[in-house]
Parts: sequence; structure tokens; C-alpha cells
Amino acid sequence: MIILFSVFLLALLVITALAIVRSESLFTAVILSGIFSLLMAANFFLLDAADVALTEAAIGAGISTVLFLGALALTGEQERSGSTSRLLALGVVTVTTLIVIYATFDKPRLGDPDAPVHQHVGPWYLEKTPELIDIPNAVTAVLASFRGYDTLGEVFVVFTAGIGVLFLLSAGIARRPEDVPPADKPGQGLRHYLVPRVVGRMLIPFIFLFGLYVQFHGDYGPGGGFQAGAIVAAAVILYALLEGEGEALRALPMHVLKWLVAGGALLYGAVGVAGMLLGSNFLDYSVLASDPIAGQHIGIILIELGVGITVTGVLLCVFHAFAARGKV
Amino acid sequence: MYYAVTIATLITMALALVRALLGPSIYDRLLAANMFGTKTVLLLSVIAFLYGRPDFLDLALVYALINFIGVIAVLEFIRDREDTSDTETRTGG
Amino acid sequence: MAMVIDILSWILLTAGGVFVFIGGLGALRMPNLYTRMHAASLTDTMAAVLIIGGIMLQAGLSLATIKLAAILLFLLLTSPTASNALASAAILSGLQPKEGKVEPREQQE
Amino acid sequence: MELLGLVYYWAFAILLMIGFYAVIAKRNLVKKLIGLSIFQAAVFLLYITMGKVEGGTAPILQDGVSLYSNPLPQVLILTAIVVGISTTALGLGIVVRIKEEYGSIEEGEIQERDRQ
Repeated sequence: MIILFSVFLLALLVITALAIVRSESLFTAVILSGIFSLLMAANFFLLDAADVALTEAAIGAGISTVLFLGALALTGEQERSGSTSRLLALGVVTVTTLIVIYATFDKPRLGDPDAPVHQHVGPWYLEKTPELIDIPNAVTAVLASFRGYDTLGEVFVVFTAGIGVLFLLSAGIARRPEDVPPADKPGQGLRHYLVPRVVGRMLIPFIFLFGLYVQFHGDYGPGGGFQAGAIVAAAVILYALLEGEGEALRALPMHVLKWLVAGGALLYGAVGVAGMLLGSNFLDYSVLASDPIAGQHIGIILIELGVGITVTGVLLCVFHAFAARGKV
Repeated sequence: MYYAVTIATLITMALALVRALLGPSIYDRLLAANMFGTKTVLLLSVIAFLYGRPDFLDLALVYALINFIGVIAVLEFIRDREDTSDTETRTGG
Repeated sequence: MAMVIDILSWILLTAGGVFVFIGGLGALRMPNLYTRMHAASLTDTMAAVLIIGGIMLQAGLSLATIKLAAILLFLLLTSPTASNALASAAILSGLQPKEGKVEPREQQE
Repeated sequence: MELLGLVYYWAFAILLMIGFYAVIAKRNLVKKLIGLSIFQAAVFLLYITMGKVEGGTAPILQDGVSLYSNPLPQVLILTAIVVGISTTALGLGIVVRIKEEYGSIEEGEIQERDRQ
């Protein structure tokens, strides 16, 4: 029965994707992308990937829409029609689709426990997680401890992307709270929508609280630094939307955000170096406490914190870079 | 019984998607997107119980909390756009 | 006792499913934005109350019930707010409910 | 019923190519980025599909459950989603700069300007 639900959701997903590509208005495409993300999260959830679905939810529900809209405000929202080599492109795409679909007939069936993917490392992680790390969430264990190097790399990619956006667009952002220009008119933010402002203000503390819950509950349930970073960033972005971007910059100024961006990545690296100084390998947390398992717990909490801080910082920096650019 | 609710929710999601595709105005699409969000929350809560893992309700909670941001962002964008087009007509005309 | 709770939760879930469906139908079939919004937002809140109420009865007293209560609370806060913001934005942009003229700028004051 | 197990892969193939079509055929740079994110989502779907185990449950260990889906693809995709949004933001930043320099984000017009 559940497989039928999945097929239905996949059909909706394909229809949405087609509509996104076909729509002339980029604005419509962005709204439909929001729906696409919701469908994607539902699919991930049906495929037992609760952590991934949570990440998609945290990113797709607000932040990606906000970023695309920020870019559209600066570039214009109407696509000019006319794609030159349309038939050629369609031909290439159709042929490739058919080839890929043909290839799928050799793939293992969905959920086949004997599939090659499930023969190597995966089962080992599941087996060793209770023994070596002793937290219920195997995804967090693999992410933070077994494959800590990978995650360190990803954090640095996020960091680099944030720095890149700041290089490209940061000219207009006020650096210190004193530099934030006063609201140029009383209608700044969503002031004339009274109801969303009141309700939004009420929600912001809960979103923060939930972000912290996701951050620190990541060992036991779905969650962790990546998701929590996105949720906290979403809370601040909501504040910026309701009260005006300047207010958000006054509350969390740019120089603090830059420290967050660098500080999170540094914290992650420092945990690794601490392991080395205590006489073990880089990113081996077992030596952080006298008991190896307690050491693992400390290490995971610290590096998840680093991830969360960097992700929050980068997403907010990017948001402010786009928002401030429009006012120059 | 969860199945019946899931099916109803899925069908409604399809109907909302049709509305989002038809438009005609941007507000219709936005209404459909918002509706889609609430339906997803319901779907995820029901499926969490269908799977017997109620600890995954966190996911529905995220959507319940931050789905709203998308709508607010789009409205803010529309308002900004109208403000600038107003100033353009005022200075230009 | 368990039987009564089961039946009660089934009734709630079925009613919720019906409301969800009616809302979807209304959002698709109604003639203009405001009537669509009426169908969608009214049934949205009702359906959420019924469905989540039904699941809460099944969950019994546990952490899940508290989370469900939180979900319900936030849905009941955000969903009507979004509808309200949407309707007011649509009015301000000059989209007419049905008949009679409202100057878009007059409304803003 | 046997073929139902392949539907996920087909959806992956179709989504991948829808995204690819947007990247190669559309001339608007923002639209290309949207296409790229659909492409990306398709790859995410493929990975997560491969991690699923029939009868298993999400890899959050629980007493009394012995069969779990593979956590490794989930870890890879979880980080890839956040990396994806950051790199998309970088791409959008570049598009905004192009708009400021060239006054357009349509590929043809940009090449026109370059030839002048």
C-alpha cells in the first residue's frame, strides 16, 4: 500500500518539475519549487530517511524560497521566451532518459536487502554504532564520528560558498549596528500586515527553541547541526521579513555573523586538533574523556555545534547579502 | 483507518497542485502552496503513526513552524515589487 | 474502554479525511480567489483539528501526544495567519472580491 | 508488482532529465539554476532510494527492531542538501553580479554584449 502512495507522490513530483521548467514566470517557478521540496521531503520520509526529510524540510520550506526571491528581486522575474536549439535539447534529453531507464532494469529492486549497497560498510556502521558510540541515531554517528572527515569537508564547502557570496555581493551591507540606516519609511517590513506580525513574533521564540531541540536531540532522534542551523537561520529570516532587514541586522550584526561563519568551522577543526594533541588521530574523539564512549559523545556534541553555527552564519550572511544589494 | 486519511490527503494534495498549476493569479498559486504545506504536515503526522515511529513527528513540527515563512516572503516580495513600480510610474509619469 | 477510544478516533479521522477532501475540492472548483480561500482555509483548520485529534486519541498519553498538540497549535496559528496575509495582499493589489470598486490605495490607509 | 520497485528509478531518470533540459535549453540563468536544483534533487532521490531496505525502518536504533535502512546514503545526502543550497546561493550571487554588469540574465543578450 505504501508503495502506491510513493508512486502517487512521485507522479506529482514529476508533474511539478515539468511545470517548473515550463512556466514562463520565474516567480511562479519559485513558488512551485516550494511545492517540489514538500513532495521531496514526503518521499524521503516514505523511504525511511527521516534525517534527510528533516533537512529538506528545514531548507526547502523557507530558506530556498527566500534566497531565490532575493535573487529575482535583483534580476527580474520574467523569462524571455525562445530557447534556440529546443528540438536538439529535447532529442538529447529523451534519448538519455530512455538509456537511463533501460539501465534501471538491471538495478536491484527497491528495498532488496541483498543489493550491493547493503553489503559493504553500511551494516558495519549499524552494528558498531551501539558498541563504539552508543547513541541511537546511526545517521548522526556516521555523520559526526565515523565519517567526520567528510563532514568537515562539507562544512568547509558551505563556509567557502558563504565567503564567495560575501565577496560578490557584500558591498551594501552595514557592517556595524550603528551603520544600519534607519527605516526609510514607516511601512518597512510587513508593518501594514498586522496579523502576521503579531503571530510571527509569537512564533519566533518557538522556532528558536525547536532549533535548539533539533541541535541537541540529534543524537537520539532525527536532527543535528545541519538541520538546526537551517531552522535557526529561518527564525532570524522570519524576524527580518516581519520587522525589516535593518532590525535583524541590529539584532545580529554582520560582524557577529562573520565570526559565526568562521567560528563554527574553527570549532570543528579544533576538536580534531584536540584529538591529535591528546595523542590520537585527527577527529578521533575517544581520547576527549577518560571513557572512550563519553569522549565520542563530547566530540559529537561539539562538532554538531560547530556545524550548526557555521550553517546559521552562512545562510544569514547570504540572506543579508541579497537583501542589502536591493537597496543600493 | 490511517490509510483512508492518507488517501484523502494525497488526493487533496493533487487537487491543490492542479490549482497551483492553473493559477490564474499569483495569489491562487500561493494559496495552493500554503494548502499543500498544511496537507504535508497532516500527511507526515499520519505516516509517522502508520510506520509506528511517532518520534518522527519532529518533521511535521518543522513544517508547521516554518512553512509560513515561505508565504510571508512571497508577500513581502510582491509588496516590494509594487512599491518600486509605483515609484517608477510616479517619477516616470 | 479501548474500543470506545478506537471508535471515537476512527470517527474523527474519517471526518477529518472528508474535510480535507472537501477543502481540496473547494480550492479547485470555486470560481474566484476569495471563495477558494474560504473553502481551503476553513476546512484546513477543521481537518487539522479532527485528524490530529484522532491521532492523539490513538497515541494515548505520551511524548507523541505533546508533539501533536504542539503541531496542532502551530498549525492553528500559522494557517489562518497566512490566509489573512494572503487575502489582504490580494485586496491591496486590487484583486476584486466580486463586485463594487475599491481603490487599491484607499484600502492601505 | 515487480516493476513497481523500479518506479523510483524511473522517476529519478525523468527528473534528472527535466533538470538537465532546463540547464541546456533555457537561456535564462536563474531558470538554469532552478533546473540544476531539480537535477540535484533527482540525484538525492536516487541515493535515498538505494538506501531503503524492505521491511526496515529509519536508522535510528530502537529496542526490538533489527532491520534498518542503510544510514550511509542518508548521511551523504543530508550534507549534500545543505551544501546544495549554499552553492545555489553562490550561483545566484554570480547571476546577480552578471545582471549588474550586463543588464541582462539572458544568455543570448550577454553573448551579444561580449561581442561588442
